Amino acid sequence: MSDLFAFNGAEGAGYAQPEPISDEFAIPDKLRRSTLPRWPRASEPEIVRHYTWLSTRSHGIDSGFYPLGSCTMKHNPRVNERIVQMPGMNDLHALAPASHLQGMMAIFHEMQEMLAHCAGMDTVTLQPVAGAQGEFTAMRCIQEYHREIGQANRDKVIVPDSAHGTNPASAAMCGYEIIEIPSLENGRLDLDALRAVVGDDTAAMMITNPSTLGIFEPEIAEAAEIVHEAGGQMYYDGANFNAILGKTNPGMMGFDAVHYNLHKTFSQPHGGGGPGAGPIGVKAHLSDYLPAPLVVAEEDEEGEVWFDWYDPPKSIGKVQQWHGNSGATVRAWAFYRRYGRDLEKMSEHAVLNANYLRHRIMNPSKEVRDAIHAMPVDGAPTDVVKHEFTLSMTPVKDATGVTGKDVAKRLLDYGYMAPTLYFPMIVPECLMLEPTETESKEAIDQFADDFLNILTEDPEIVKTAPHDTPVKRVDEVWAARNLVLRHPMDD
Amino acid sequence: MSDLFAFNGAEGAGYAQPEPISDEFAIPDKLRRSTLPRWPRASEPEIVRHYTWLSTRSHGIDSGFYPLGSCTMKHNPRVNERIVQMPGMNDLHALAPASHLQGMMAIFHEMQEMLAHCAGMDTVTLQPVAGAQGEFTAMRCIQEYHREIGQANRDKVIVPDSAHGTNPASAAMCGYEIIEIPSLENGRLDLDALRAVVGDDTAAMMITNPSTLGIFEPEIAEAAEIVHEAGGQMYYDGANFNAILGKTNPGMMGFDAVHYNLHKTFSQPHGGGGPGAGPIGVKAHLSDYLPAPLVVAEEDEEGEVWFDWYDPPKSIGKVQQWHGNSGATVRAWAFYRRYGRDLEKMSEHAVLNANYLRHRIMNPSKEVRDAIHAMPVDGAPTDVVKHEFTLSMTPVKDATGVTGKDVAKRLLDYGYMAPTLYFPMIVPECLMLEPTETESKEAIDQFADDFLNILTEDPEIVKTAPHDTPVKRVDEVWAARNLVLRHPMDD
Amino acid sequence: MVDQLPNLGREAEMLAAMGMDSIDDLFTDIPEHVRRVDPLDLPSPQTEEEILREARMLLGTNVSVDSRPSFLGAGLYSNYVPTMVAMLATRGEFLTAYTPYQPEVSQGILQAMWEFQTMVSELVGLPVSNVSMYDASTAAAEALTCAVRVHDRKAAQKSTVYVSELVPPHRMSVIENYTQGAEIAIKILPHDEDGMLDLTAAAAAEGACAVYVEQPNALGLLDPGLCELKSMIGENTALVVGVQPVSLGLVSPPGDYGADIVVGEGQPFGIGPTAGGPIYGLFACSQAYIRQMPGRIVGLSRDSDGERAFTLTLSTREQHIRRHRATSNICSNETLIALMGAMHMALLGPEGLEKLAQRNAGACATTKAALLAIDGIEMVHPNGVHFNEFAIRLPRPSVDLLTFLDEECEITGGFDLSQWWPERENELLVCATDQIDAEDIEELAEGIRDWLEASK
Amino acid sequence: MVDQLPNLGREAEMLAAMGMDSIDDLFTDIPEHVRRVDPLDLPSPQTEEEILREARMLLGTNVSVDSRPSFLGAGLYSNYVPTMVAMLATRGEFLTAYTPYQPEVSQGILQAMWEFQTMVSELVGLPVSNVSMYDASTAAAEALTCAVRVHDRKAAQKSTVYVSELVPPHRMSVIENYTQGAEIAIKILPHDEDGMLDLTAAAAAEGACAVYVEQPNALGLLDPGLCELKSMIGENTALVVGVQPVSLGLVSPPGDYGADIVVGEGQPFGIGPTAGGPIYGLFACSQAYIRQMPGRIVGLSRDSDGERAFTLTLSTREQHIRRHRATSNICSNETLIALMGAMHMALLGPEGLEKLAQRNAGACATTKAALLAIDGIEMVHPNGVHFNEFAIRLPRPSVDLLTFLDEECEITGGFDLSQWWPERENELLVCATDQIDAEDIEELAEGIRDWLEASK
Ligand SMILES: Cc1ncc(COP(=O)(O)O)c(C=O)c1O
Ligand SMILES: Cc1ncc(COP(=O)(O)O)c(C=O)c1O
Repeated sequence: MSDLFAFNGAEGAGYAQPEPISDEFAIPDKLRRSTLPRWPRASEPEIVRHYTWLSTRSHGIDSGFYPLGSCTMKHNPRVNERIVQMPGMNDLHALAPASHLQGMMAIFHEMQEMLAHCAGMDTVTLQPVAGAQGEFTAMRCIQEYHREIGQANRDKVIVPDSAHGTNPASAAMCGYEIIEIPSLENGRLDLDALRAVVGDDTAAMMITNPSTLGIFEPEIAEAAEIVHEAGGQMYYDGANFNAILGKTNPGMMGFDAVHYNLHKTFSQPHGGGGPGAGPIGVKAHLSDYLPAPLVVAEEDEEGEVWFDWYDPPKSIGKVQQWHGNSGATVRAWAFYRRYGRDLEKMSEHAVLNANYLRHRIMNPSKEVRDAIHAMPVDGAPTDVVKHEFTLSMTPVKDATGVTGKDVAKRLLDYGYMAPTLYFPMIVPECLMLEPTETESKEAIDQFADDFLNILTEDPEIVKTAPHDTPVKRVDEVWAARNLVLRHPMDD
Repeated sequence: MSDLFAFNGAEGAGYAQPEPISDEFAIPDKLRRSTLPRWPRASEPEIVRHYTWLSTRSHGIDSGFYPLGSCTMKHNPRVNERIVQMPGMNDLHALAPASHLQGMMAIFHEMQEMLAHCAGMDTVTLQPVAGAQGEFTAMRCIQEYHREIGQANRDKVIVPDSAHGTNPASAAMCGYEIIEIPSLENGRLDLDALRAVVGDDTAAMMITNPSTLGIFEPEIAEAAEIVHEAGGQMYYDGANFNAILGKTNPGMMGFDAVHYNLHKTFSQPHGGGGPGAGPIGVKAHLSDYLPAPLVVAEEDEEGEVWFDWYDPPKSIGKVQQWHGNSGATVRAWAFYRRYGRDLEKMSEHAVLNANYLRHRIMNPSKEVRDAIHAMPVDGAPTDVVKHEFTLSMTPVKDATGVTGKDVAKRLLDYGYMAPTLYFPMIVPECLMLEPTETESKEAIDQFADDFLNILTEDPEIVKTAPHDTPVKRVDEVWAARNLVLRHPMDD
Repeated sequence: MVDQLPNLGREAEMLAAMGMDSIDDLFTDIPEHVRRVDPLDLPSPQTEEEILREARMLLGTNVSVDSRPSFLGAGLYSNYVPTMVAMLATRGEFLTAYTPYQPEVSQGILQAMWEFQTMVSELVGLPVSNVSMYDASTAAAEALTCAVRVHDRKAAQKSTVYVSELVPPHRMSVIENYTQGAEIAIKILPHDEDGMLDLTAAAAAEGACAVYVEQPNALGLLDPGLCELKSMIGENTALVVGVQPVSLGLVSPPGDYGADIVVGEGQPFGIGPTAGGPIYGLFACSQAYIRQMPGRIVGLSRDSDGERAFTLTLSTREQHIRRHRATSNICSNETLIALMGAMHMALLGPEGLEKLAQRNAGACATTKAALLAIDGIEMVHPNGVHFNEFAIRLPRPSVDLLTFLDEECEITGGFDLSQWWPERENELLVCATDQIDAEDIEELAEGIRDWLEASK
Repeated sequence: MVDQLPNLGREAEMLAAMGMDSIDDLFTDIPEHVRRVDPLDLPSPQTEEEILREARMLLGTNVSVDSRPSFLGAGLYSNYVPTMVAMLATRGEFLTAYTPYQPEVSQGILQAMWEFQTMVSELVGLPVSNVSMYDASTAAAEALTCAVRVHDRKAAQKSTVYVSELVPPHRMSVIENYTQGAEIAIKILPHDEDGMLDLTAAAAAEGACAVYVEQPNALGLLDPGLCELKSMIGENTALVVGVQPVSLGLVSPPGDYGADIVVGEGQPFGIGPTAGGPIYGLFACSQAYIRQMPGRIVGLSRDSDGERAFTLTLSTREQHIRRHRATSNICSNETLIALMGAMHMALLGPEGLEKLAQRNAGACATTKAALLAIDGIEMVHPNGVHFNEFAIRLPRPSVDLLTFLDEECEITGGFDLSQWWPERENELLVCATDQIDAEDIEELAEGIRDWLEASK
């Protein structure tokens, strides 16, 4: 065990810096700090070893299969990391004049265009720094649009019960009231339920397609028509965009606004929770409301291109203080360039891998089948899924008492990250699996075999899993009850 | 388990390169390769995961305490790695004109001077790429020197029986006959034994001080006198230089030539076995024989310094085709700059840590002492050691059957690299420990406690160790008997 | 052809296993009328080599703050980040992990974030920190909505917060976007001639839900008056303070003078200005706000063997559980950059932090002295004590000087304050961090003198 | 003060535990007469920041092959190394480990080296490879001493080896240094006008211990005649072939035409030219040489549970066991660079290797065609087939052209062959790797035309 606060070197002996160029500065008496923070006193060797040790207690995609549904945990091409560490990126100032940022703005411009094209939108801003912030930003644009056209009364946002939690949370932050509509038995969007709630107080409907169940909503265009007829806007949660590039796009489906999770579709290293990037694209009628600034390209007489900042005339202002997660934009640019028009192949393989994994799990050999206590069932019945799928572990629970969570924990023992657990909430004992396109057939086969094997194991072993992880099952209730949120410094 | 040769993608689907700029080239029919090597067919995601997995099955200094005696496994400051990856280093060509290499040559020149100063030598070459090659190079210089002065008959090299294996091996490669002299009971150099073998056939004596037992040879100057009187040269194996910087130097002790293990004293990452760098320094009478080229500095009228290559007039030629391990030289330069004249502090702390560890192990609390089956004994009795020390585990073996090797393997279970085992050969059941200056008191205390604890454990547990490592005890005999030296490709 | 797909060329085999013939069989669920017909109008895939070459070319046209003397700060600061930070943070286990939903295989990042919380808590003098917000502006905005949720029930001035007039407009815009949904009224707190908060006016904030001020403020001024605020506004009004965290090596932690919530740009710890992102926002608070705070929090716990273990906690505040009643919509955050910040802080240690603050203060003071010595240059706040930056008044618009310095001297001279406040046309905000040396300052002074000369 | 010592400032505490008063007590064993009195005459310690700044300044004055068109090869080749390589090889577990003496905690590097052995074996067509030599020259030298140890007993020409006259002098010098101790006689094998080995003369090598030739040779020539050598010299004489490993994507592995030992510079796989080091030497051989080969070797084994495991093996050949009777003195080797090579090879795969060879061959052919088209430029070996490089003959000394190209055109034009062979004063060795594009070639041709013009 390595404890940062046990590093206990002599005062001032750690990491050295050059001397201040002057000590002729003053701090007002009242504001002079009396005691320094109790940070560790360590030398570089200790710190390097500490964080190396910590890293060995974490699991990333680089460590193994990471089928965390809805998160699109794909491989991160390493050159992208090299690029963001290059001079001219990490050492740029956001407020430098445009003449200092032409290379970066060229990349921004290309990304705006590419993202708009892929989603069938007219205008894209790169400012939002996460999917949730993209949702919030787009809803703010819709809100201002409605205010501008005299429909400030539209104060309700419709979301299916299968929606990701950020959808209602983002809309609520704008001040909207949330109307949740139930899904059909088969997990699909219920058009009747939608019809029942739309009206002239409908600001928008927020929905993702393929849905969080991994299935394509065949009646999406009809839904859009219903909402549009009522005067509402259609918002596309782009978290599942990885499934459809080149096959369809939100514009065709009738959406007015969309966010992209660059950290899903365009492979950002998720870094233990972020950073991400959540650009949004909108149709022309919403373009003037986008956060400022966008990048525009101007060509002079000699054909030289100059990039400039542009503030949309009715802009909602800013949602992040600078230009969003520029570094994420540059990584995503490098990723996109690696695929180019083969982004379509990317989606094909994401869908191929998901269907193949589903097939392998749902069709065990007779021998394996006979050994299994109970088989999971489809979260939503369907012939093909898109990039992910859900399994309900209810039959397993009924037969053995082994919950979805138990299976998830047991998978950790096999060296896997667990699938997404208990989301979407409408599937009981839900496991949600998304292999992504960067897993090999062998890796998928192996996972399927191991998954099925768990269903044959002694339920006691599964219920008490994990056994071979850095720590055993963690007591989350204890944490919430005791709230030890920092080192007490008293030992 | 990850097996590189199980990666089995479709032909040509892996890592992409730009197309050749022309396919108008010919390979003579007879020389056209018929089948490509059976290398893996893998995509970047698979390769990244493979090597990540492999790395988690290896232990470096970054993973934990690494008291591998004689190897000086100290922390590698990370900025050094950054520097060698910078433009102007990795992308330099060794045969570029000197005008293209001025920055590198400036660093070389500074290193030549610094190393000469620290060792009390007159001239330094950076060409040898490892300690062993340094030994070989210096012995070649001595050989040519003797030939030049008409003493080609000097064909014997004296080494103490405690010498590192490379010493006799390097001398033998030059064509010398090796005379091994036994150490005294207390591990020290036996001057009488030396006197008995020196003569007019003595080319040189090779010795390290502090010796491989970690003790300073008090009579080193006397030994040098004996050898010099017989017309021989004194060669200093610099592997243990970490102990004495600023306190003494081989020049003062009477040595004529010395190698430096930059990868020990000056912190190169050892990289699983290398690269290292083994510059040598010599006294003036040997300077003309050094390998070509050296770097010299010339100042012009305006005080501008120009660096040039210089071929010593009687040079033995080359021992490596280029300029040696230039990257290692640059890392060592960055390391030296970090310490400057505090290199003396470095040695002080290396010695402090070694003595403290020895003290902690040899002086357990009464309680611990009572629980111990048997205590190890000093490899060589002495008041103070230098940067390392040896323990003989013979009492432990006699009492419990637990060998030095068993204890070494058991240490692996505690998260440590084992000490050097069974070297020097003159200490029975030898463990050789070198903590280096970059271990904290806490880390040393913990290691000492764990080491002592092993001596209290059930001998069966120790004899069958390790238990908690990626694999259990490896059968070296099986490997030597079966010689499976590559993947058979038939499974 | 793209080279990132391990199953390229093996589609047939996999489809056959499923009883399918072609990739199209996988997309039969997309109705005709929403099916794309044309392929994506995008260029061919490129190789790693080609992308790297093009990136080098494009980024090479940027003018970075490291490539020349740069006095541009205004909320993003250049500073030296130790090599260790990038080398360790890019280890795959950190880099390629997602939110630690499975604590058993995420102890590393969880412990690192718990340590981060501890170091931030120590730095700002408050007991609780989360594991990062998007940036300082969203942190400030969510601090205000958080304070309203906590205090509104008892507040005399319902849904009302007071914000310093010196908050930079970009940050202010974010605050407005984030607070308008909850219909929060924002009242502005004026400053006096010396750039100090007008404490008399601030008294009006009593009974509101929160007051938001910055220390140092946007003009680099340290304001001792802020120490009086908490006693003026009372227990039921949250004092929210925005900080430049490096300053806290010399300046009192706001917790010591009564701050209830402290926010700020964590960026100077761990990462360069990086064109403004990804960076990370700091968010720390006192106990009373815990259940209303936004963002992820790591707590200590134990495993089924009773061993120490860490886990995300208090997640019932979050969107994935509480949905539209969540304390915030934040889901992906900036953990990786916060991790880099933690590594940087851990390496600095207490005295390293102090030294870093001294280096920044020393560079600022030296720059100030050098510019003051120039005829024609005035301090906007001659009585002020500055950290990192200060405003000077020029005889002509600062944009002229900036252009001159940029084009004639290859110096990035600072920030034209009229971009924030049009009335400050002749004012320039000059920032000096630890990365500015005496030579840079001399060059700047020289350049300004030349400009003054040239325009005579 | 230096910042790398965790126990700085804690000396007293540690000394006290040992009953000592001062650091000097630790050095009482050094007798007065060998005690240094003056402190080291070295500068003050510097911080990471300062060292990095100075390194950037110093290395920045170097002119690298990546910063301009460079046609300099001659044994060190510029090539693109995928980003993944440096990022993964610098993981601390690889970077900071030493020789895997404890296989139980070194399975990663051991397996990686076993895989390296396999890939090298496949590449060169021989069953055994070690885990690296210092460089190609020491590999060649130790191949010869190894061959002498194996064959000397039965050899008709005792202690005699034959070496191609086209081996570059620097490599030759290393060979001489390494072989003189064993009193090995080196005889030189001549070449014909076309730069092909003179096979008639080579017949004289029968009965010697070894023949050393290179494919391609130092002038870039592929020599089909080498395929005849083994049958001429027979079983009891080792055929040792030096290779540029990238060429083996197109060219027969020497094992296929009878080589007993293959050596070469591994450098193009895994690392840039890096001023000539650290790089790594390849060494592969057939079964008969295993027990006499130099260097470390990894073997498959099993652990006490019967699980697959790897370990160093055949160590009884090595100096730490056999001391002066060891097969070589090599101890520290170049494993880390070999690991980088392995990663590069693994990522390329078979077709990637072929493509890389094609790119090199294509660039070489295009360059050759472009230069041949210039009036006044002649091929030294017009009938030759070249890989990577070729020699041209100029009307005047090549050093003149190189200076002109360097100073006037910012091109590194190649290698002045008179540095190796004084009689080749007017000959220039021009190399084009995968990193040379059509534009570079055009610039070179242009530069040469300008030089010819200027000197008319
Ligand atoms: C379906 C869906 N929508 C929205 C989001 C929110 O994205 P972010 O985490 O980038 O804020 C997520 C992320 O997990 C998601 O899965
Ligand atoms: C005492 C001693 N001498 C010489 C050497 C040889 O050095 P190298 O491994 O660099 O060839 C070593 C290395 O282990 C050593 O410990």
